[in-house]
Amino acid sequence: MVPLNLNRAIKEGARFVRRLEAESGQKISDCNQCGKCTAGCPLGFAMDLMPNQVMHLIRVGLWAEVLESRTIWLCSHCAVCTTRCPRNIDLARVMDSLRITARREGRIGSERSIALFNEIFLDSVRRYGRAHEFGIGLRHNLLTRRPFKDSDLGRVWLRRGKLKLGTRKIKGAAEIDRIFSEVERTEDGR
Amino acid sequence: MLVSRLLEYVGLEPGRFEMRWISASEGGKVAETVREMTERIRKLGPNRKMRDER
Amino acid sequence: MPRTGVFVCWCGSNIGGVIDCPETAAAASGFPGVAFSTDYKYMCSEPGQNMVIQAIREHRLDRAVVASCSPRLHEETFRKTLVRAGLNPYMLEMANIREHCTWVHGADIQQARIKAVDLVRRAVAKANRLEPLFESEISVTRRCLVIGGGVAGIQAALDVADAGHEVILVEREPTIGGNMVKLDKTFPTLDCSACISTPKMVAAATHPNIKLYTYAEIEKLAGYVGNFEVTIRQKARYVDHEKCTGCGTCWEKCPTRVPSEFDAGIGQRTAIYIPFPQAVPNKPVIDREHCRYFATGKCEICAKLCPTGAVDYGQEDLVLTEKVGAVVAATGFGLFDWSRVYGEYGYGQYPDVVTGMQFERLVNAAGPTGGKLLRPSDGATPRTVVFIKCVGSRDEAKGRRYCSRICCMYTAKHALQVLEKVPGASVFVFYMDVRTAGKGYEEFYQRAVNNGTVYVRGRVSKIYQDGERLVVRGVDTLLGRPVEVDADMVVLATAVEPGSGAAETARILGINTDQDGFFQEAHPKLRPVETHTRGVFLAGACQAPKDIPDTVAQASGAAAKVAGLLSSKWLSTNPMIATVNEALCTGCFLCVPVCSYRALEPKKITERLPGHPPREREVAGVNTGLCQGCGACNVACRAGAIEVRGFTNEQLLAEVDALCQ
Amino acid sequence: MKQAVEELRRQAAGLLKEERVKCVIGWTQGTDVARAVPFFATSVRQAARLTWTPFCVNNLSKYLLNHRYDNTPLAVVVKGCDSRGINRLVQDRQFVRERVVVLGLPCGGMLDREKVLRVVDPGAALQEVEDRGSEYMLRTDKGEYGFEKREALLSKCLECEHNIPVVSDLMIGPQVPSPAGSGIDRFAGVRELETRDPAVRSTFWDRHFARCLRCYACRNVCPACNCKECSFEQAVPGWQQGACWLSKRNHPGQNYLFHLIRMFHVAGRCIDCGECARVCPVNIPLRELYRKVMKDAEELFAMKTPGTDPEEVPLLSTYRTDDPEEFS
Repeated sequence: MVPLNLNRAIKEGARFVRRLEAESGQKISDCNQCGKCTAGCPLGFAMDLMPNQVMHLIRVGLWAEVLESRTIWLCSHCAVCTTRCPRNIDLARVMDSLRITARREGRIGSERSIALFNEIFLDSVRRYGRAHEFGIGLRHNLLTRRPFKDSDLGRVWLRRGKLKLGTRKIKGAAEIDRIFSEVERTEDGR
Repeated sequence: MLVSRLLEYVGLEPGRFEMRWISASEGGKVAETVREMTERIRKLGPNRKMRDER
Repeated sequence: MPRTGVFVCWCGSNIGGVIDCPETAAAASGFPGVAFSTDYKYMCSEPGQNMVIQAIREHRLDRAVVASCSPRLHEETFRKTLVRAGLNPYMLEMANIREHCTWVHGADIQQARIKAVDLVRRAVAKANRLEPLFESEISVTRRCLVIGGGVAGIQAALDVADAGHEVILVEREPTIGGNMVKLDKTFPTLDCSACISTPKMVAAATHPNIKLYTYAEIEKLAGYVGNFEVTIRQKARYVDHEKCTGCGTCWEKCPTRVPSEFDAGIGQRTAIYIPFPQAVPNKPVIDREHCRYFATGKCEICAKLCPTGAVDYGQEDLVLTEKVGAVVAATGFGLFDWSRVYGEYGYGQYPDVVTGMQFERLVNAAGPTGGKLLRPSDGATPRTVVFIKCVGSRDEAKGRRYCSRICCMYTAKHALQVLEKVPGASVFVFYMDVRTAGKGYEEFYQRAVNNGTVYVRGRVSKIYQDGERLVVRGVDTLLGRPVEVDADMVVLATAVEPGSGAAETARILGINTDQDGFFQEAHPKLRPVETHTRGVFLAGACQAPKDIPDTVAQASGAAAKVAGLLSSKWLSTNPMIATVNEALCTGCFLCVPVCSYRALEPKKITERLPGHPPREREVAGVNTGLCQGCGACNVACRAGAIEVRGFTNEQLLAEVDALCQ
Repeated sequence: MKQAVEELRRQAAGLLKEERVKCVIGWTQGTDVARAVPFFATSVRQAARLTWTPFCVNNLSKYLLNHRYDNTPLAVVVKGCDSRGINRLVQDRQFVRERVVVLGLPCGGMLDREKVLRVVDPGAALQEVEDRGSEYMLRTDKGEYGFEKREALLSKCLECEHNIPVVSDLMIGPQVPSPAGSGIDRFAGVRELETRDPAVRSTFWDRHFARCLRCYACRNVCPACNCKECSFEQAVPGWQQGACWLSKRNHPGQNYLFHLIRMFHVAGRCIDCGECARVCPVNIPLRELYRKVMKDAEELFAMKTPGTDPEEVPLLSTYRTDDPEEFS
């Protein structure tokens, strides 16, 4: 393995760290690598980078590896890490910020479908003011080219009335739309 | 070394005599050594050569 | 026939919870010599002790066996109990049925019961053969010798002197102050080291109770607790300190320049010199090895310029003796010479790879750079500084297996100093663990991290020069990858080791060293400032690596012990020591070299045998002040003339026989 | 050897006449042809009875102990092997070297009395002995007898290490070549026994120690055994009532202990004069026991034969940090 040049990596990563710290409000160097976040993470078994490794990689300037990892998308923001961190780092927020950055920079790697799901979900919320589950499922299946995924389950749910084919907009649709526009405006302003 | 060699020379089984450096703080080593030695001596059986006849 | 009392203690549930104490006591009542036997919940408690006293009186007991805890804990307690009951305190034997039995055999109660009875039988067998022993008294010279004038020695000397006793403080360097005064700042408060140590140096030098010998070494320590005689060699300074005013003309004009020991080799000094401007005494010595006059017979500049005519090339070493009652060894530490073994760090060939001590001098306002952090090779300001911890420490292959304890903290301090002195600098610290056990230490380390120090967990395997920069190749084990840092300067936290001459000092003082060469304390927890040689105490890093707070604390501890010892004019001696049967002694004196305490010496006796005229001959004599009762002589004596009181062959064989029944 | 005998008598007479010594400890002709016995010459007349033959086996250095605490000036005659005993006693500080005049005799080896008596009539009177290098010529009133040294010397002489005394004030008689064969392995006997099967070795010593009479002759003759009172005989009240290292009973186990303890009391101090084995009435090969330790000590600690050097320190009383260790 070619040695990592630490001076260069840290120097080059400094801007990223600054921005991430600003966005998440967390100080990356606070982490002392005790690993309690990883020890408690319910999704750790599926992650390619452990939560504490995420922190360390950012610290030494290897943020690109973090943005392309599955971990930031597998994180379900359950916040076990946050509540247990002895240094009071809100790691769940850091993960959130990382997802936002990844999406913004178009650096979504292997976990494309999770990002896609998020987009379809938000689209549904924007359109109807609520999650139209059938529509979200169908769109996600079509766009990930697996049209019949979960169709057995879908049939049962439909029959029992747990899944509705159509939906209706909520009352305050205009407000919802305003929220979305506002968010978009602030994001662009960065 | 001289003792163990001599004892073997006069016909005692090797292992009847042993010397170890153990500091007062090495309790585990004492226990281990005594256990080993006891097991070994038990296997060798009683020493018939130097019966105490006082 | 002896009348032995057996007292089995429950120690609450410690013993009573495992074995059946009344049953043990009942078994003991059948042993030969046992006139009374009982048990009680807490034998060491007041009612317990009273019970012992009452039993002794009622049953006319003349000796006692207490079956309880380790004699280290309560032997003294029960000896006093016996005295209160009117018996000789040494008519007591303890059976340790707690540490030796119930604590270790709790899982096998049946066996524990048998063993407890065996242990009591052994103790009874010995007790039956005990004889009263009597303490004797020796006089005490109420003065103290302190060896080493570092912070430990100074503190100990000041504390003993303040307690009202005279102190002889001996330092081998031309100034007192030791290692501490070389430091720039001290963690975790960042006090200026000189500001807190130089006043102490002056206080020691001017204290009416302290007699200071600098540039002097101890050559011999004879005698024993309360009555030592120390031989001190005052090395020739070639400057008459009576005449010298310390004006400084000589060292300003001296033409010779040699690397300064005080500046860890990175600065220079003259051949006639004071180690640093605030030296105590503030008067120079001539380094004969480098002096131009001593080498060529010409020069004499210092002698010509000295306004008081204090330079005296003919001065010779002076050997003098002092009588003292106690000794404090405070000889400090040395630093591991990394350049001999660390080829991967360049064997000391790269000028910008420096040690922590050199770094101290580089950032010290009184150092060769006036406190500016400049790298040695070209005087440039280093922008990237890499610190490597555990150079020699925790390295069994090349250095020493132990942790040097101070490096984590001073490296954090160095990191902060770099960040403070060089704005925008990058600081990397390669570490295996960060150990910050001390008041305010972890906070201090966090401060270094928060201020931007990058701590990299992993060791450095190689440093090499690449043009102007040093490439530090290491690993980040949290990353699991090898890493490299381009550095302007590398600072090595070299291991703390026993000071040069520690082995010799130990030999002179007759004290032991541990496997790493540090002085051995009498007990790691309960007697940390005493040695096995009575009257010789330890202070500071000569005992183990130590930071300043611990050093000062131990020094005051040693001083308290000394003050306690010197508080009385008389001292009682331990009677459980070797005794020579003069009729059997052939005078071969093979016992003399085996005695670590030098307690045996030839003595003339006049022997009268029936049918012969009285004749004079030499036998071994035991110095009751020196003998510690270790028994080495007992073993060495073929004639069987030496016995240790309280551990005679008869007593020991009786114990063995009792156990083998 | 005639010349040496004459010189010995002359020197002894001189020492006594000038009163430099009160007594010259030497040998005189014994009751049969092949026997010389210790003799204490206290007058010029008695000095004429001193002799030097290949039967002067006794190590006389031990007799010095009789006067260890008085200041009687003495002279003692020693062979090479006996001379190590002088160093032994000086190191053990049993007397001051200056007080004793040591008369050294270069020795061509001692003849085995048994072998000689097989050929020579015990009643014959020994007239003269001639050392011809490889053989001894014995002239008696009943004829002349030649003895090949290789055939008739004591086995210890064939392994001789110092045939010239290592310490002496006066060397008497001409130098003679060492009787030791060239390339002799001094420890051949020990080595042979070492290679035997452990069980065989065990029976070997069982058999020998079972015969021991506990007569203590080995101890009494030994210059390394110079305690005032032997630890096997100390009669401290209480000790005998069950608290002694060893009983006085003649029993194989106790005999083992006796010999092994004595072994360790002389380990590193035994000068290998072979007197113990010679005086043993039941022929226990004690030399092979003591030489076992001597051999191991030589191999492990490069120990010289004790007594060779007056400055040496007994092996078991010293310690070096680089000593080999088998234990940890």
